[in-house]
Amino acid sequence: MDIKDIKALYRFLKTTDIVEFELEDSRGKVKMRLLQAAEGAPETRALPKPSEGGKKEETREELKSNLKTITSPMVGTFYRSSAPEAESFVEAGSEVKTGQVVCIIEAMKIMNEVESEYTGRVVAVLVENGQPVEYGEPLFNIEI
Amino acid sequence: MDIKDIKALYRFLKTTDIVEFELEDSRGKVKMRLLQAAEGAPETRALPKPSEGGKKEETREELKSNLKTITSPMVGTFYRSSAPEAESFVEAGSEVKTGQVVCIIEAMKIMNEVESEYTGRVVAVLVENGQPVEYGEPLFNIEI
Amino acid sequence: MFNKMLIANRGEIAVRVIRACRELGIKTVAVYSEADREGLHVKIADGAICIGPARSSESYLNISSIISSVEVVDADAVHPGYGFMAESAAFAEVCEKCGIRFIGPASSVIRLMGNKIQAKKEAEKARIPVMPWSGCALKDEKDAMEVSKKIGFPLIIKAASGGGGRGMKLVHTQAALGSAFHMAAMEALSAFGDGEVFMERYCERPRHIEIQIMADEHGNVVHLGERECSIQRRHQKIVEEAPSPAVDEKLRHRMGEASIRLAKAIGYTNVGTVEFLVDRQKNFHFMEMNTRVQVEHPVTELVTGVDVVKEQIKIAAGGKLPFRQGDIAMKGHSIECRINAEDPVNFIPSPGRITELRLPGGPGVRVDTAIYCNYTVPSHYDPLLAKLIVHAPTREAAIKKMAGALDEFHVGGIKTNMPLLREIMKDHEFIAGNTDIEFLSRFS
Amino acid sequence: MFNKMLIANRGEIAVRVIRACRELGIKTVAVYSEADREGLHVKIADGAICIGPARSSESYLNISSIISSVEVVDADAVHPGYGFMAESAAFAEVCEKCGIRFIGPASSVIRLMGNKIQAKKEAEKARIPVMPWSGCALKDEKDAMEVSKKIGFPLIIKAASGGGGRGMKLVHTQAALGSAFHMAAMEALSAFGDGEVFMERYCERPRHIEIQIMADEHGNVVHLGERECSIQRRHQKIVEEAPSPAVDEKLRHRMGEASIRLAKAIGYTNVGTVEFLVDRQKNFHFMEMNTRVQVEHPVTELVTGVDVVKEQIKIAAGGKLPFRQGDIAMKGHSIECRINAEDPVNFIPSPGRITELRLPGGPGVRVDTAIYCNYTVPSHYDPLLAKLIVHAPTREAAIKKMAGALDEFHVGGIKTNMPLLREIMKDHEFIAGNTDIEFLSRFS
Repeated sequence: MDIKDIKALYRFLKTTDIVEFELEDSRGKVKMRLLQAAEGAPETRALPKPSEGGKKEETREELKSNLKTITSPMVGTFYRSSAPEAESFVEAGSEVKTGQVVCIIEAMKIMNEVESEYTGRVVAVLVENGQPVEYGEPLFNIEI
Repeated sequence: MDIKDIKALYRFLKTTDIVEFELEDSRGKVKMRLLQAAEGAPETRALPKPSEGGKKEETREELKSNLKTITSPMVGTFYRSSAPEAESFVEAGSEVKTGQVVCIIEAMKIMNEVESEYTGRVVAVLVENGQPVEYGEPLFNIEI
Repeated sequence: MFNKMLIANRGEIAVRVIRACRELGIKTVAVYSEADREGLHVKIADGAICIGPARSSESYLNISSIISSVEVVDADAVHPGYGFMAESAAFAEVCEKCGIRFIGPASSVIRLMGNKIQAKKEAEKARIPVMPWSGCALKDEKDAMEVSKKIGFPLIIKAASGGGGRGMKLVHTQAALGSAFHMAAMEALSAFGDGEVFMERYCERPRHIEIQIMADEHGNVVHLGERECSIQRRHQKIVEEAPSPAVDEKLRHRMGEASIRLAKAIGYTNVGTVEFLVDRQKNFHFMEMNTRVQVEHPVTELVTGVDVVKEQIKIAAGGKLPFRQGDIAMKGHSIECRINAEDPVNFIPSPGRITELRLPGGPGVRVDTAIYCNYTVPSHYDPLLAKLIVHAPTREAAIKKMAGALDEFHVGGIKTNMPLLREIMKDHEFIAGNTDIEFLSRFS
Repeated sequence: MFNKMLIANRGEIAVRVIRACRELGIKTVAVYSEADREGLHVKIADGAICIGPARSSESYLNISSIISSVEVVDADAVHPGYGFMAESAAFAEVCEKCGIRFIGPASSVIRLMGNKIQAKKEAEKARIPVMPWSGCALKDEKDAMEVSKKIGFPLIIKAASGGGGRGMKLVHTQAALGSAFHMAAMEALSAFGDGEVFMERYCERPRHIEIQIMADEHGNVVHLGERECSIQRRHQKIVEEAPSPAVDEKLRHRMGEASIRLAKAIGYTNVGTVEFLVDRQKNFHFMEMNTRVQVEHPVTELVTGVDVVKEQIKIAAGGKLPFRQGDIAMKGHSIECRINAEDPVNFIPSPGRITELRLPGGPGVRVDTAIYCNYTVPSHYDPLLAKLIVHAPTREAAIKKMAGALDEFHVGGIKTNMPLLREIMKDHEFIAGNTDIEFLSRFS
């Protein structure tokens, strides 16, 4: 285990809330205690940061492996239902199945249905009806 | 695991907020507890480097605490003796005492005697007779 | 004037357009792919919108995504920069239909000039010299043989829908003609979706000299003099200058007048560039017209004092040109070097993180760039890192200034072509102004 | 022309001089203190020599060290920049005696203009308006009382050997005069080693406007128009522009002629600046003459097209001015902002490591700086990080360009005065051109 490995390990730890760590493997054993857990934005975070101009937020909940996010596949306007007076496709709490339509993104006058990639329960609707969304913008959190 | 590895490790730790650290591998086992975490802890912080343009080198030997360096107190021309035909003040191997003249730096037509700050043995004369030197340039290594 | 402009591009040209808009009081929205989240254009625009993944075809070349972005952010105009959508007649046409002002000429004019056969015909109609050519698309191998007798060798086969040097075949003998014809047609079809090719006499070791024109929507057309762009590698320019050491006032006037004739003949509006090959006897021959702002526009800006991008936007907003031909003079000399993230010897791209950066500065030095220290150059797009442009009273002084600025310019972490550029600035032939489009292939 | 120049300075002006030398084909040697090992001037010069520890008095102000460096590296000329040795008659005199060309006027002229009493007398002799004043040094408190009756209140007491605003006392009433006189004399003695003070009528809310002159060693003297430098904090300029919104062609001519008269009267050679206070009735009054290149010289360069530093070196090498007064015209408008490492509110210096840096660029934007990403700004020297200079066709366009460039300019890791500069660019009074030397103290 050389200094490079240790640095990489430290960088990883700083993306987490781990304050004590021990590892033992074929190469040896390492143990560290950190003064502080990572705050929202640790300096050495390797994940892409959201741009200053963009709206996309890192969803911390992604860290929990059973929480998934449905993101917008295109730029457009987000609609929760097929028509103004119609019911929403899903609400917080709804159960969804893979392939089920969860919303519509209007782009260039065309209504594009967005299907869930997961089977599970909607825990949050992240965008309000009628709001513009950019590519990759989180729309729903799904607990699987 | 030699002192170089340990130094590198310590330098790295001082850029982090790690306060306790233990490592055990094929080379052995090391354990450190630090009194203070680094402020701000910038992982990429670099130690001051010698400039590309300057001639001064970090003298590794300084690390050995019994090896000292006499540096030039001014910009000028380095002379090992008081006159072209005269004997050098010191040679490699000479014993010197604090206050003993070891060379002359000529600046603005004035001959400035440089005295040893140490009592010890000259182990190296680092500049050739008649060469220009800059402020702080190492002139002699002295073993005390 | 426009209220909000969507900048449908990335890198230094997006930054350049944002700067022009800001000075004109136009709000800006940058678009970016997922690979460009940290792009400087995203940081300095008033707003930004992610339009797709890293692949250009799904982001910067995605018409639906861009038009949708314009609608979502409620922009009234879109600037295509150069590359990507800049010469897409289809994109310009969608903009026209959606009531979005595309900053460029009419889609019909883009389409006309995009077809190199049509463009040559228009040039001939406007009495502009062209190299002897087939006059239309080659029907088949037999047709090619017939035409070659009239034109003579060496000749070159080009794609009607090509441009920028792609899909060209140089033919030295009749024996090689047949297979060259078939290969060219096949390549054209696969590269541009259009197998039409034509043939023209090959001009040996010409200079590449182009004329910047500006045409408003009120019938005024002015040229801003020439740019010398002969220093190219595989048809990619790397050093450009204005004026050209080969062009005197008389030749400038003739080439300028020819360019204006063409622009007027095709109803051109906005900024555009007419590219010529100039042979060693200083005869000029129409090559093609670029219906957009050029990478190398800054050299024209520095010698004429005209802000090409600002004028381009003002023209699109219906403004009249604020100058006449007589007001335009070239003052001093300007040189641009394109600094690319690539190995200076084998030209292999070198994307990655910029760990150190020192930009040159001082009097007469301009840097157009979207890089900064700790920025990671993505591998998905062209390797242009920065345009270094200098202006000095004479060509000799400009070369010295460029050499010094290149020496100061320091990029750590990735490779750049600066060692090559520094060599060019010291080259005797370059210093003497003896360049042609084969200069770089002779360069050791 | 010189063979090798020692640059007896640091920071952006050292970089500026190195660039000028490089274009003139002069080899350069940078000097640096131990705190400046990583200085950009050290990196870009042909050679570099360490001259002492961080303290200026032992390095950049150490005459022996600098002269010795010139001898050791075998330079034939030394450029003092501004500050440090630039107005040291003693240093210039040593250079003269050692046969080293000091880039500046004769030591006798530096000494003459360094004494503000002598300078005022010379100005009066050259028929240049001065504020009513004591005419010579004040002998004692009684003398001060007598003179004050003639001059009237408010008045100001200044040190003969002062300059740059240090050691001045503003006096509003006769009652306050006695103690003000003694304090001024004491301060002058401790700050400049010379207790001589004089008195002059205080000009209320004047503009600070200065004339750039150039004088060769063949008797030719030309002025390059004015610079408006009213935006100051404690006599430190932070925004400068050319031309001044308060100066028309007629006033420029009168101030220029007056400056040339003074230069000729004292046998001035090299570049220099004559500083005036201009009151609200547009009367101008001689203040002092700076016998060196100014920090703000770039605004003059951008509007006149003259490279002030190159011309300065050419003059020192015995060259004739390559232009006459009639060749000089001010074209467009230029503004400079001094970007300092300091808190924008309380002005406390903010040295330290620059962790992020994005410089502005594009057309009409010039950056003169010695900083770069990961550079550590030492705490030992003045806080100037960069000069941001813009050039545009009109003052309005220049302000817009500066506002945009300031928005783009990003320095991470230390504080800068950019928030203040950005506010100034938005200020209605500034935009209207209504500035005077109290502008910034009124600024909230």
